[in-house]
Amino acid sequence: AEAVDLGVLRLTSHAPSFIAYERGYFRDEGLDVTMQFFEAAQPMSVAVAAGDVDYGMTAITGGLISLAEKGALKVIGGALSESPGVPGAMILASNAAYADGLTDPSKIAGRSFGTTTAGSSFHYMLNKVAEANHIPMADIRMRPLQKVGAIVGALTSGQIDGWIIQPSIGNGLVAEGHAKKIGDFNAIDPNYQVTVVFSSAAMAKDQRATTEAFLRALARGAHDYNAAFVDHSADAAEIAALDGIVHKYVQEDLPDADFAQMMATTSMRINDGLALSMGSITDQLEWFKREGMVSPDITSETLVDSSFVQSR
Amino acid sequence: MPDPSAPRPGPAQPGRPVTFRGGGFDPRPVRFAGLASFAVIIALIELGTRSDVISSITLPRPSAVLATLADMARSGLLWRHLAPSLERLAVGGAMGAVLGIAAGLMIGLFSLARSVMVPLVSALFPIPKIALLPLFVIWFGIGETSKYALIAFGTFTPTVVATFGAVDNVDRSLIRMGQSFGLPWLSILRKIVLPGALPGILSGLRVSSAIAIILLVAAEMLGAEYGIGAYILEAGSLYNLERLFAGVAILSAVGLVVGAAIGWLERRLLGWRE
Amino acid sequence: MPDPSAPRPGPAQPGRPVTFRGGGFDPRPVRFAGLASFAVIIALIELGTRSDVISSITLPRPSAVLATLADMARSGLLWRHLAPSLERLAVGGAMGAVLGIAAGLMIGLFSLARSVMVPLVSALFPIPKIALLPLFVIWFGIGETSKYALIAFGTFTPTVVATFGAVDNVDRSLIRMGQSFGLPWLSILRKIVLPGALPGILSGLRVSSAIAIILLVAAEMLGAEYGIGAYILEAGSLYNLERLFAGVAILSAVGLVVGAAIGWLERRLLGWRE
Amino acid sequence: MDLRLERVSHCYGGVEVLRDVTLDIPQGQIVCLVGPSGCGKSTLLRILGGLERPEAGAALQIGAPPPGTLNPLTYVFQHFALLPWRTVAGNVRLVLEDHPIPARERDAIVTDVLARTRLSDFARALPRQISGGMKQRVAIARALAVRPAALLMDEPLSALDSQTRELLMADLVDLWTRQPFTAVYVTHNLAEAVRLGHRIVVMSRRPGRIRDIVGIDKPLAERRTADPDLDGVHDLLWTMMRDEAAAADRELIDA
Amino acid sequence: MDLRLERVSHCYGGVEVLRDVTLDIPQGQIVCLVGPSGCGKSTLLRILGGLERPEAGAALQIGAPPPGTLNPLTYVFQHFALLPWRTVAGNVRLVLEDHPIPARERDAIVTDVLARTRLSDFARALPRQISGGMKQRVAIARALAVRPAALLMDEPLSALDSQTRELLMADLVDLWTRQPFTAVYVTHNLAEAVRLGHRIVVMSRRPGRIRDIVGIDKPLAERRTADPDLDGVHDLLWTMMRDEAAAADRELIDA
Ligand SMILES: Nc1ncnc2c1ncn2[C@@H]1O[C@H](COP(=O)(O)OP(=O)(O)OP(=O)(O)O)[C@@H](O)[C@H]1O
Ligand SMILES: Nc1ncnc2c1ncn2[C@@H]1O[C@H](COP(=O)(O)OP(=O)(O)OP(=O)(O)O)[C@@H](O)[C@H]1O
Ligand SMILES: [Mg+2]
Ligand SMILES: [Mg+2]
Repeated sequence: AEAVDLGVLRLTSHAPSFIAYERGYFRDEGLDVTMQFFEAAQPMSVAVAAGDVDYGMTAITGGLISLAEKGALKVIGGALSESPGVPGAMILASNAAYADGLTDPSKIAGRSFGTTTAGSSFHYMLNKVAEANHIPMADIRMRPLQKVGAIVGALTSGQIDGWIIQPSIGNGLVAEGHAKKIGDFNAIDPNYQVTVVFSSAAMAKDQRATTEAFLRALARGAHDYNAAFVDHSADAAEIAALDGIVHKYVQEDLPDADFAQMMATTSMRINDGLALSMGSITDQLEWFKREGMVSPDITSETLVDSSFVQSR
Repeated sequence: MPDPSAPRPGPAQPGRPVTFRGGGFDPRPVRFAGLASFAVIIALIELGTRSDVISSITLPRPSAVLATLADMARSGLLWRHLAPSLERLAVGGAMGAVLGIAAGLMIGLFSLARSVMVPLVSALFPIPKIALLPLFVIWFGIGETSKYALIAFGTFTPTVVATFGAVDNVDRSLIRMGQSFGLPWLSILRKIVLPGALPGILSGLRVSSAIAIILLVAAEMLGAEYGIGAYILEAGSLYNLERLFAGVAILSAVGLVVGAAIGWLERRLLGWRE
Repeated sequence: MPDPSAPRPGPAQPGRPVTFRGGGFDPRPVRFAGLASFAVIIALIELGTRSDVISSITLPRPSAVLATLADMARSGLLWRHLAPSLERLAVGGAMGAVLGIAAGLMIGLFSLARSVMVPLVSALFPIPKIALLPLFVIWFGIGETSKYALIAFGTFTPTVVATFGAVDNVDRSLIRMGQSFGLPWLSILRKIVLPGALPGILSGLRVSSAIAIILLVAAEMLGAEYGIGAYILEAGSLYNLERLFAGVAILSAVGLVVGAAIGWLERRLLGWRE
Repeated sequence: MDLRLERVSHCYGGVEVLRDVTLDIPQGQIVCLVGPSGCGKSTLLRILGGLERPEAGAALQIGAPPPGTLNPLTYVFQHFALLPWRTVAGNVRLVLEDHPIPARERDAIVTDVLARTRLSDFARALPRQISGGMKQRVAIARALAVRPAALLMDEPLSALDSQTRELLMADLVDLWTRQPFTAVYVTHNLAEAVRLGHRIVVMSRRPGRIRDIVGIDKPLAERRTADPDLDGVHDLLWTMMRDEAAAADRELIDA
Repeated sequence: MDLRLERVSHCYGGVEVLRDVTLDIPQGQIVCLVGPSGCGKSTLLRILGGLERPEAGAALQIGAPPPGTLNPLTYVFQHFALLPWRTVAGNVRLVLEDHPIPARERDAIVTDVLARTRLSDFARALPRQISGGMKQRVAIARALAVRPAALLMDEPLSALDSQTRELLMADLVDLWTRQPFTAVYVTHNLAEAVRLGHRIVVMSRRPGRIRDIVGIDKPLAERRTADPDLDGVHDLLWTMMRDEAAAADRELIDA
């Protein structure tokens, strides 16, 4: 079997990787996959660019685009995506800000929002919300806090006014009364391509067969995931089995029941067949260019190799 | 003017004792006061957290931290995290120390090395290592190499500075003595310069080892599954204060142990000091 | 045995000159060699990156870094990032230095302070400040306070250690002299201990200021919009090496300027040293 | 004002340094203290000046110090103890600043003592700029500035080269001749003791006790290098001390 | 082997230190060098031993060193220059280790020189454990170990207290009497010069030149403290040097 390194984060959005790995979908394709765990998305894209890891899956960030521009990596498939009728990113307000009138996305002018770093998906979503409400970004204070944990701390203690975050984290905050939900990102950009699958440029170019096999196996994992957690079409035993697989890697210390509950209520869709929402990707790329975070010369052809999967 | 050289008869009137005005300016640590103050501080925090004077998101209960540590020890998790961290500290620290001592000796001995390397080292010194994390991944990958490299890089610069300072401080009169007896260059280096620089080098290693421990956390940001630094980072991102403090306490303890080891080395090797 | 005290007639046979065996072990920096080596290194990197020997994800082109710096200066972005960073360095560094000097003096003067604080400080020293970032957010918020606090905390411990070492090293015979002339305690402190400790304190400040600059990046992880550290972090997350190196170069320059400022202070205040 | 040591004994951490020392120092006399290394001479002087508390016995002041005295018992130290960050004049001024003296008078005192020690030209020099001999002159000027009732000198010349030492001895004789002062003068140098002492106290090895006291009648100003009487005293002292000095020399330190 | 300084001149960064010094040091003589501070005595000695290159002129060795000599020109330094991390015996062994001598012979040399300097009991002591006088004896033992043709001594006794100095002077006289050696002995102490020198070279202030050379005929072993002849030489020297010493004393250092 061919040895392949796959970068993963201990997040539910990486469930397809865990499922494909545990259920032997990779082995079925003749791949001997080793999972490399990362603490954050940024090092994963760098590691793929450096050739330490063959495939990875993260949001489209400025860093990812820069590395693609340097010819170091390529986006080869889509993963997590907004999708109407399915849980999606939620716009949160801190309790204090909510009490102070931040009750609707249209009232975000003059407020401070958390993000991990400039050019992260949080930054992009915030910009989309502002655009949709015709509020210039200059009127919103963006506070880069590096880590999701730090943003959670800042939001619950009222030091920032709001945050736009995936439901796996947002739901918990709202449920425990640490924050108020004031809107769905879904309503603003129903096709947002949250995360993508990427590989090193060399891998995409020279190891086409391997890459295709890898994507097929991962798509099988994604299919199982959607059936169990997004469409709820799988039977109870299947759901329990998948809960078990994912829980082995994510939030190990959460009680099983709570974990299952979280999976059932907060899972976002992963594109069938890892299809790419090219519209959203182009939109994101254009925004990064406008903001001067990436070189203005980069085109979506440099970023994406769309020959592996379907485009939506 | 009479010369009063002969002792006069002992005066009969009683004298006033000379007033004492010396002493002081010699603070000495009271024994066990350090331990006692630790105990008091920990007890106060325990009371504060139990009585909710200190909110649970400000500080964890010391007893809970202790329980976490005990749990870790019992479940073997402690060793699973500690072993890779110690290995990283040992390998990275040793690399940094060896290269640093070598570079420091070159600077201390040769004009060319001094001219070229001193400005480089002083430019490298204030560079924050965490800023370079993305580069380290590219340069050294995400495996152990990049962790070793980060720790080695962090310990390199202070070791260089300490070593060449130590060589500069070797008593020149001892070197001239060696020359005056016709000792070959290598003998002077081996028998005079190196032992003379040893105290300075060892005290430099004290600083470098503290820096290595501090950098462990940064190093384990680079995709480490196990390691005290990784444990602390995970605790931080989960905002689990018990684990965070347990991890910090372990690092503190590692620091104390390494410091004690260097102290032991100093007593063994530098017994000749006054 | 004849006593050969009278000079004998000058020997007529010619002598052999005594062989020279001194010199050496006195490396002196060759002038401009530092600058030259910088220039060579930068030129090599420029050539390497232009000819693709060094891939563009390994190192940026030095010329592109320079262009980025020039751009920043022209667009005013440089100052917008530099001003808040300098303020944080100044305020946080000053807080840490003032508190550290005060604590160091206490340790250097009073047994009680020494007993209680020395173990505390040595336990605090090896704690990695980045591990405590989440706590700092809770304790001090994400505003300027937490940045000041992080920098102050980082500079506090080395300043304490340097200060009490400096007080310990004040020549005791000078203090006894003061006492023998009946100088009051406060005069001895003001006129003997403080000036005597000043060289040590200043060289401690050199180290502390380097640490403050290193910590700037960590401090600006906490929700800073502007600041050199924030700029570097953003560049890192965008994997924009030109900006990353531009930011690092700025920090290096800040380090050199602060070092030069302390050097100037030393020359002004410590002109009495031999 | 006379001084008296009364049955002084002292230990350092179990090591007995002084045993039962009784000694009178009458006003106007220079008493020289000689003895082998480590016999407790410096300790005795520290006890006399109130810098050390004796374990037993006492140092006593008998009679009042002369009026105008600012610091009755004043030291001159072996290694000068000048503040390197103050000028020559500043070092002298240091010991006056905490006394309630008008600034004019203070300056006058400084000017006067610098003149008496022939240092006027060096008032603004820093210690690092002047030779060892000059430094010790500054220390003497500083001591004179507080109008001491007694000078306590601990090997004041032993850090100087021997030519400078000759010059300073002459200066001291000169100062004493113009205005006699009381002094206890510790030295290893028998030539110094013979040149400056009205009485020479010879101490035994540790624990230090008084072995003998030798008086010299000849006035200070008349003493010369090659004086047979003084040479006789010198030889006498050296015979007394030779064996003990040799034994002290061969002692292992904390072996 | 004789030594000769031939028209030696030297500068340090523009400051002329030695001017045109010519001096013969015949075998078996102790030549003492006296002169005011900073006149270049140490510099002259460094030139003589090959530790400094003179700007003009030369230091010459005339004739071959005696057979068996390991280091013809050997120093004894003012501050002993012992390696603090080596024992007394180790310090002596240091200077033999790089010569191709069998280990047995090396140990024999060490034992012999330690015995000659009465240090046998201290062979395993560390420098910090012994007194200054003992340290300088170790330095002398080390110098003897390489069987020097000439000893170059730079104020070898000036870091010692004067009683120890007396003892060591006696030791040196003893060593010389048993086996005469050539030596250049720099000192500030005229008593030492008069006690140890066959010839005494008096130097002028900086730039150092030879002012005068005084010979003393009396054999070393017969010289005593209170010898009127020697006292006469001492006074003669002091008269010659007094003013220059005073002037050197009052010099400002890099004012
Ligand atoms: N502060 C101290 N603590 C402990 N021991 C001391 C202290 N001061 C002196 N001693 C010891 O007490 C003894 C006497 O010391 P002191 O300095 O009084 O001798 P001394 O006669 O002045 O010697 P020297 O001639 O070498 O100056 C010595 O053995 C010394 O080591
Ligand atoms: N390496 C050096 N570099 C510059 N100047 C020097 C150096 N060595 C000595 N000097 C200067 O040269 C002069 C003569 O110095 P030297 O040490 O030879 O004098 P000396 O006669 O031995 O004095 P002393 O009696 O004080 O030992 C002094 O002014 C000294 O400052
Ligand atoms: Mg003493
Ligand atoms: Mg000299």
